[in-house]
Amino acid sequence: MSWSVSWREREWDKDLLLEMYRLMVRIRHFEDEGEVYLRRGDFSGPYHASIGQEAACVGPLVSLRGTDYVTGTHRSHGHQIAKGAPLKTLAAEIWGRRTGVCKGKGGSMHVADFSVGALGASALLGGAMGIATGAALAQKLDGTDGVVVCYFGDGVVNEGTFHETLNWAATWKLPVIFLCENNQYAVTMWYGDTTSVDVLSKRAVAYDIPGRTVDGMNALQLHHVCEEAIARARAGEGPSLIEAMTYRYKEHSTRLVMPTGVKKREGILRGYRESAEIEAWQQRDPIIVLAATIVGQEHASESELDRIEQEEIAQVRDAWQFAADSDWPDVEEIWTDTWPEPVQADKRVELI
Amino acid sequence: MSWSVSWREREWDKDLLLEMYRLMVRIRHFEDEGEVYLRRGDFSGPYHASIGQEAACVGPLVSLRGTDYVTGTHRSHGHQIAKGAPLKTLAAEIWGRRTGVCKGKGGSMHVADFSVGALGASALLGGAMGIATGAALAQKLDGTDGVVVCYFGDGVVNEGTFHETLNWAATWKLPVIFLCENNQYAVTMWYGDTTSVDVLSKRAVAYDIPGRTVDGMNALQLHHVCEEAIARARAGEGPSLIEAMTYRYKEHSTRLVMPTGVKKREGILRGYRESAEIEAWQQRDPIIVLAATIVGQEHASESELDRIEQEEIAQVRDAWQFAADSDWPDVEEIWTDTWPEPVQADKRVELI
Amino acid sequence: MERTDGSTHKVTFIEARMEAVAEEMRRDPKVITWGEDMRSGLMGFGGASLIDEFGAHRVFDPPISENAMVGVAVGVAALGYRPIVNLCVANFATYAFDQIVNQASRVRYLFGGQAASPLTVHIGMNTALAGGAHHTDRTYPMLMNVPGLKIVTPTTPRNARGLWKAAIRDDAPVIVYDRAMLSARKEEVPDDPDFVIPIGQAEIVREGTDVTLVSVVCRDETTRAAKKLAEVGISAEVIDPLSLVPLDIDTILASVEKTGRLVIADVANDTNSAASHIAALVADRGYRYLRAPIRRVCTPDVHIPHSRPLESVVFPTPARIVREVQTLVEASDALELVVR
Amino acid sequence: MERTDGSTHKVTFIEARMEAVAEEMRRDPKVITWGEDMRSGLMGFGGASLIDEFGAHRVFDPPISENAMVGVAVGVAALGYRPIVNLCVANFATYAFDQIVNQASRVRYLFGGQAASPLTVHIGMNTALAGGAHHTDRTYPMLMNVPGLKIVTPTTPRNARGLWKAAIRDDAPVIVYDRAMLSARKEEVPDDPDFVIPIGQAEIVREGTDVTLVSVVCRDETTRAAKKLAEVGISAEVIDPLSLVPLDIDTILASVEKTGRLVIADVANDTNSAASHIAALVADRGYRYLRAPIRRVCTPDVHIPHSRPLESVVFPTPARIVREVQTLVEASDALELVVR
Ligand SMILES: Cc1ncc(C[n+]2csc(CCOP(=O)(O)OP(=O)(O)O)c2C)c(N)n1
Ligand SMILES: Cc1ncc(C[n+]2csc(CCOP(=O)(O)OP(=O)(O)O)c2C)c(N)n1
Ligand SMILES: [Mg+2]
Ligand SMILES: [Mg+2]
Repeated sequence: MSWSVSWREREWDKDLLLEMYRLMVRIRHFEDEGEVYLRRGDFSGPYHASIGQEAACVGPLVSLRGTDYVTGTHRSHGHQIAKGAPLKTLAAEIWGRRTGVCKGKGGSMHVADFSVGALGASALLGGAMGIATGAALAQKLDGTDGVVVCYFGDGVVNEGTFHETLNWAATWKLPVIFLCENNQYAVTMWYGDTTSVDVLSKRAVAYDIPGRTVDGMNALQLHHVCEEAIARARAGEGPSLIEAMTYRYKEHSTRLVMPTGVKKREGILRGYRESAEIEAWQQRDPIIVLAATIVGQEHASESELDRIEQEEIAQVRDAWQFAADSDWPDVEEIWTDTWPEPVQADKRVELI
Repeated sequence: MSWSVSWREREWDKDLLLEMYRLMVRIRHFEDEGEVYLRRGDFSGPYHASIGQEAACVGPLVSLRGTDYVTGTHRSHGHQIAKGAPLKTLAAEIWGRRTGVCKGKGGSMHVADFSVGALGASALLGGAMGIATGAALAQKLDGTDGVVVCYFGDGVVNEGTFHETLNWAATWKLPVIFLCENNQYAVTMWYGDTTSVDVLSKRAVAYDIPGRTVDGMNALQLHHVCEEAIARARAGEGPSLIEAMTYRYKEHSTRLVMPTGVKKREGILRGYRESAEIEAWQQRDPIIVLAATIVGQEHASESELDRIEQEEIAQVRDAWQFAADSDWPDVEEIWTDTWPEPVQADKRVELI
Repeated sequence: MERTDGSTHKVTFIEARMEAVAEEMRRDPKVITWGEDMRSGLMGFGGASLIDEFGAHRVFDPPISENAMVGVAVGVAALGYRPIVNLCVANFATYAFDQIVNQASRVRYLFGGQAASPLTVHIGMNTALAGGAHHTDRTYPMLMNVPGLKIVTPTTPRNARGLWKAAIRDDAPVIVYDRAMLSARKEEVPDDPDFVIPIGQAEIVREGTDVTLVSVVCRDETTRAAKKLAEVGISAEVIDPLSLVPLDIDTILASVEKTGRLVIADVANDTNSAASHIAALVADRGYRYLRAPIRRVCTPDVHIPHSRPLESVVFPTPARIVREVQTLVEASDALELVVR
Repeated sequence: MERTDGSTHKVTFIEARMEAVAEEMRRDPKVITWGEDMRSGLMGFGGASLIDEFGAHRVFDPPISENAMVGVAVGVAALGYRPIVNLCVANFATYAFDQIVNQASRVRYLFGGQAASPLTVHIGMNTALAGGAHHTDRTYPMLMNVPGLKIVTPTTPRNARGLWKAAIRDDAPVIVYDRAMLSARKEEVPDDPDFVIPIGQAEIVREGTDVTLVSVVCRDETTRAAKKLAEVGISAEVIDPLSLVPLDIDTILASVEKTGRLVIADVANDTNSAASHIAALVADRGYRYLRAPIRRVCTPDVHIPHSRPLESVVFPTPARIVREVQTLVEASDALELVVR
């Protein structure tokens, strides 16, 4: 794929930059605020934060249309937000409230908001890649120029489903952007230890599609590259594979505590990464990097950015407060949605 | 992978050439002779002949040691023979006789002869690729320099298992030669219609291993290329992917009758290949090509080759006659080998 | 549901399937289909003529990637299509169990009803092929344990027609399991394009009074057994559930209430067969009707041999069913004599 | 089998598993193991210390490719190794059903006994995680239908120790299904390195006379229910099968002969649960012992909700088991009064 202008030379639109900034701070604060409730024990379940990966969430999705789609992973709060999902029903879903966008049935690992084109996350690795490919097939059959962004982690590239769906989308030139968030680790496993290529986007060659590895801490670079991939897809030229090099600051999931340092043992656990590594990545924090560009290129002042951040903090607080104030679902909800028809009264068992 | 001398310039050893020739005519006659009994209704089951693909069977396997392994596919009579399997127990197995190498339990699609290192065929696509990779892991753990040749068809390259096992073998540098017999079709589907690359060996790039596409009708070229891949594997340098371009002369399985010509309809069936295509490939018959080289380079005379062929015809006849003369297994055999312990008498049901 | 004129035509089992698919594609432009060798028509979907009529965008050969075949179906179904996926043979279908179990069956629930999942998956079963253990699985009991799936098992051209239409029209993911050996069986089927057999409705194939014989995907064997039993004076009521999920247990219970005895023939392996679950339901809700133990005639828990003489006796046969019923009836009659 | 001195030590469920694996690796150099996050020790296999003791060639993190994790195990096992594969969570394991069903279970048969298949596969189950339907499967009923596999279900540190050793030493592919919520449970276990619980042997957890309570992977719930029942004067005999394949049906039958009543609690989904098959076996071979219908207390046929208040009631609870038993005993007592 030959990307025309470099992202550095490009004339960036102020509104776009501010929108990216807004979405990225929204994600960061959303994740942080939710953790507070989680740690307090207000709600249960695994919670995988996108902190550190905000650019990878926003860069590809910020310019999508409402009629485009995204599919996600177990770490998908950020994808939802970047695709424009309302925060209240998202927070309520993670909490497991009746007001959740999935009625509290899915939770953190299965967020979906069809109203904004978010077709759902899979808590099983690569589980939504077939869905993304099918959604792209639907776009093609419908004759639209809609696209699908399919997120997955570095932990997915050795699953059979990665191969099957990339081949399918490539062979039929379906409009999918396969977006690998390479945050270096699958839980505690470094991708280099389990994967036969050093650069994941090399695998695009196996499907005869464009592949590109980009700095996933730099929203602008990523956005720029994705825009061309999206344009290709809209034009019927088929899928691309984009690898965003990024990093998760926190542990795999919020409540997990691992030793830091690859030789460090604590009980039965052994560390898998050094604190120096974490710090090095944090030096390149995607929000700070973007803010620096915005301010440096005089698109906006620091105080303007501050204002945006304050607005987002307020929004995020409201959202989690909404979740806190909502009720749990009726037990009745156990009996609906497994089949198109609710389980009939005489087929139910008394549960409580 | 840089193959040093070309196969054309190489000084071929006469014994090797004659051994290849012998094994190739053995395969061809074995397949033909078996078909006679099958068509007469003497035995049942699918029967997938390697006729036209003899070079792809023999080229990679002829120089393997007894301590090397091979894994196969639904079309594996030829692999067995090329690995040195005795013909009688093979024929008896295909027939379903008690004297079969698998006691008649496996049949044509599951031939295996552990005594010669043939670890078994899978009638499910790519089903033995994990086994091949595991066998290679065993070689590595045992510290031997043994290798495994893993056969599969062009119909397998889009299965998840292809991806998972190639990545695994590549990451750990396991001694496997992944040998794709690209006979152009998976039953009636041309590989180009379902596969995103035009040259299958390109997929090697995705695993950072050598990949090479060779003329699979030319036993010498294939042998030459495989020898280097095998040497690499023995030296601990890991797997290779080799695509042998070949052709099956007959229908997918012996009793299938398809219209010839891609526009031809007969009942509910439509043809998928032209007779001109079949004829063009037959022009390059692997046995004729090899014989021409042997005679042309004066390694042996036509009459010597004739003598070999006659010997093989006799052997093959004996083998099938042995199968014909053998008994069916006892019904008792239903109760053994599913578990390590035979099903106990009180757990059996009366079947007849 | 049938047309009032009740007109019929004669087709084979495989033609009944092909007609049903073609008619539903005609009726609903959202119905699309893929599977191996669709284009050449080899796999009994009438692919070649479907392409001629509906175009290559609605009928195609996918890459050979069973798991993605189902995954892509879930995605396209979420956006309003009604895909039919032919997975051909039960063993190939295990390659797709991830997407069947984890996605197809549960996206509706996971996303609180936002996603529909109206796909139909065809899984064929070979039981007389001498193909060996890689082509002879009968895995419907495995999928019966997965909530969210419906499972139907056509056994004649007529019910194939009715169940296929029901499956394609249903909003749940429906798995259609059938036996390849039925392909050439012929029967009159209703002309009515809206002839639908509701999913979850069993058929009483033959009425009887002495024993209830439930036949899970072995209707012919069971019917033949019932005829033999009639000759020795045992009147067997034969029930074909047609749907395994949801299961019409009421029809079975009503029959057992009448006969007092239950034998279930099932072509699946014995442990955790559909027969097991039917037995469990009757041992619970039909306990008071029972005058005898519940017997199951299944394939034993062994792999299927290639060798024909072995393969031909490993699946349930009419003889085995007859023997089981006879022993049961005689033993329980004797017992009742003693008790009375 | 236990050492005569009968000495014991106290460990958690997870430690019992780790010890058993380590001891078997010490005993047999052919035992090797892999699974996600083995090196960091996260997944409860004690990987970090195993690597220290046995080296990185016998204990490793594989590529995340579940189907290949099992496929490679089948290959290495065919050449004399005894691999243990940790598939971690039941839902991940469906990714590997192809290789479990098609290869691991049947290479021995297919090749007429030439191939051994001595692998052990660990499949964990989450039932209190609020993880939603992608992390809460309980799929042992599906694999029970597959001939050639053995399936064990440890429920305490002691039986985990004994069953893990049995599994690793067995020449069949053995699937070990356990529940993650047991991890921290503590108990005295025998020191004896040869303490093995034979596969196919049930345990009578508590003796009783009024009802047999079989507990499939929900021993705690069942035991608590039995205690509650004792308070209201119902004496329940609790049986933990420990192995589902082969199943020790004789122990269950002997109990039902004594009690006349059977209730089976099973954490799997109701349709085609292990409970179904146990009920079917008793409805056949134990029919004459029964004084009441056979009841099953399972997870209903629905997907598992994320929301905690819903998740916490969807799996079998002691309260549900108590209620079921009480109703059954009272109803059948009443019935007997009428009959007598
Ligand atoms: C099929 C499957 N196998 C294993 C897991 C367990 N698991 C959950 S998250 C995870 C790591 C995923 O890594 P990656 O894809 O890089 O995503 P990240 O967590 O880094 O965002 C694993 C192995 C799973 N959820 N599904
Ligand atoms: C998992 C699986 N899917 C589908 C099939 C059906 N099938 C049997 S052979 C075959 C074609 C295989 O083509 P290829 O791999 O090119 O081998 P060839 O027959 O050409 O030698 C197919 C699709 C199968 N056996 N296993
Ligand atoms: Mg990662
Ligand atoms: Mg081919």
